[in-house]
Amino acid sequence: MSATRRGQFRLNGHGIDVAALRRSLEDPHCGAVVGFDGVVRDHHGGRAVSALRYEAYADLAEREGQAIVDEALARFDVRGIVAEHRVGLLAIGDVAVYVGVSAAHRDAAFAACRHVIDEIKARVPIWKHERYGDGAAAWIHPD
Amino acid sequence: MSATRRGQFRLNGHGIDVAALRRSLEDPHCGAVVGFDGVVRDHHGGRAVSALRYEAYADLAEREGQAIVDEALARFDVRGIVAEHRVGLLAIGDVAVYVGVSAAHRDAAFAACRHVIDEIKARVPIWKHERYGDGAAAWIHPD
Amino acid sequence: MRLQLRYFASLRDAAGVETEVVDHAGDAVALYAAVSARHGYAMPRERVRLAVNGAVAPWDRVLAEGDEVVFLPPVSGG
Amino acid sequence: MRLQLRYFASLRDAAGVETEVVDHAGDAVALYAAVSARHGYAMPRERVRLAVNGAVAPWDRVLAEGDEVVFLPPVSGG
Repeated sequence: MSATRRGQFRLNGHGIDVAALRRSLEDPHCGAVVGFDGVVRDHHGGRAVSALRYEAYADLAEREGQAIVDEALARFDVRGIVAEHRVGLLAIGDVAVYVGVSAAHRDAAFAACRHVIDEIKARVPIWKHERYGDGAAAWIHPD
Repeated sequence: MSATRRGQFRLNGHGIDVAALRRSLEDPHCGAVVGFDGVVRDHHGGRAVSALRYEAYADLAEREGQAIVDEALARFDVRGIVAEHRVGLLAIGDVAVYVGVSAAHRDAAFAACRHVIDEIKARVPIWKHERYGDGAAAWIHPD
Repeated sequence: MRLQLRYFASLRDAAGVETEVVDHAGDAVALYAAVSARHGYAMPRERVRLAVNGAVAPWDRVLAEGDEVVFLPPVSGG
Repeated sequence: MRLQLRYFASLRDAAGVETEVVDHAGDAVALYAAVSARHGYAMPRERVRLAVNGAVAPWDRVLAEGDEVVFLPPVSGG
């Protein structure tokens, strides 16, 4: 990893500022920026979702998230990666997670962005608690 | 294509507002937004680029760009696509092109975003004129 | 040995507590079995990862006095 | 027939004009050959697409009086 590459994963308890994260990737060497926003939807598995909360094992989540970003910086020909994941109570339409990747070329930017969000979803100890329109609620623990 | 899907391609002569385009995709049904920004780099093919101009055959470019967006709406399970491409004089770091895609799930959003930017680069009649640090200049006509 | 347990998500709700200190003589597999029985967990160990002192660890990790142990149910961030 | 030609990018620079009206009797292939010879184009026709009246067209497109014809060199947007 060259000294000029940089990557950061953070938990965010108040609100993800996608525009600011996008700006933090600005770099005159980079021709491509790919960003992924995961947004809270109003439905899941056919049920209306009224509220959503993310809980994290914070120490491990930040360490695991940073490891994913560092691995991606080493594996893909990219310059910068920023990722943030919300914790706490979210509303429909809130950004739950953002991953932004800058690179000289779009192939690497797309591949790294996809890799990072996939790994975050698979590995980072964050759990989603959904409350439904009918009053029921559940922790989501995918198979 | 369902009535609630929407897509738009536009040429932009003054400056692409990525945040506003991103916001235009907001939709309570969408869990994923993937955005691609093509940014003017300070180098190309090993030469320092000092200034860049895009010229378009405007009528055909807007028609071809809209056709690409409409094809992607029909082909991928996505809700919204917005794309803008700059024309005129650009500076290093300016956004030359933005493609944003919203979808219920990230697979379709990534695939459609990648498809649209690839097709724009291949088909839309827009040409890049580069001026280099040494004073030379060239139209870019890729093989 | 005394171990610090922290619980998250559905495993915390089922336990009814966020943390516990337990005295445990066996390995991590036996610890999960004991905790599962006591708190009535329905989640089989095959779906759970182990974390010790803030790092993911294999299930044969040797536990030591004072370790912080977390059972990670399947994650759902993103 | 009289045709309106519009030029873009390197083909405009080489032509030295943005538009021309020409009187041409042949097909689009012959038109590109004539224009190439007159303006000294180095770009072979195989790298150029044809557009007629604002739409991309095959090279065997039949031209008609008053058509707007554009030769599209390889594009480089994005």
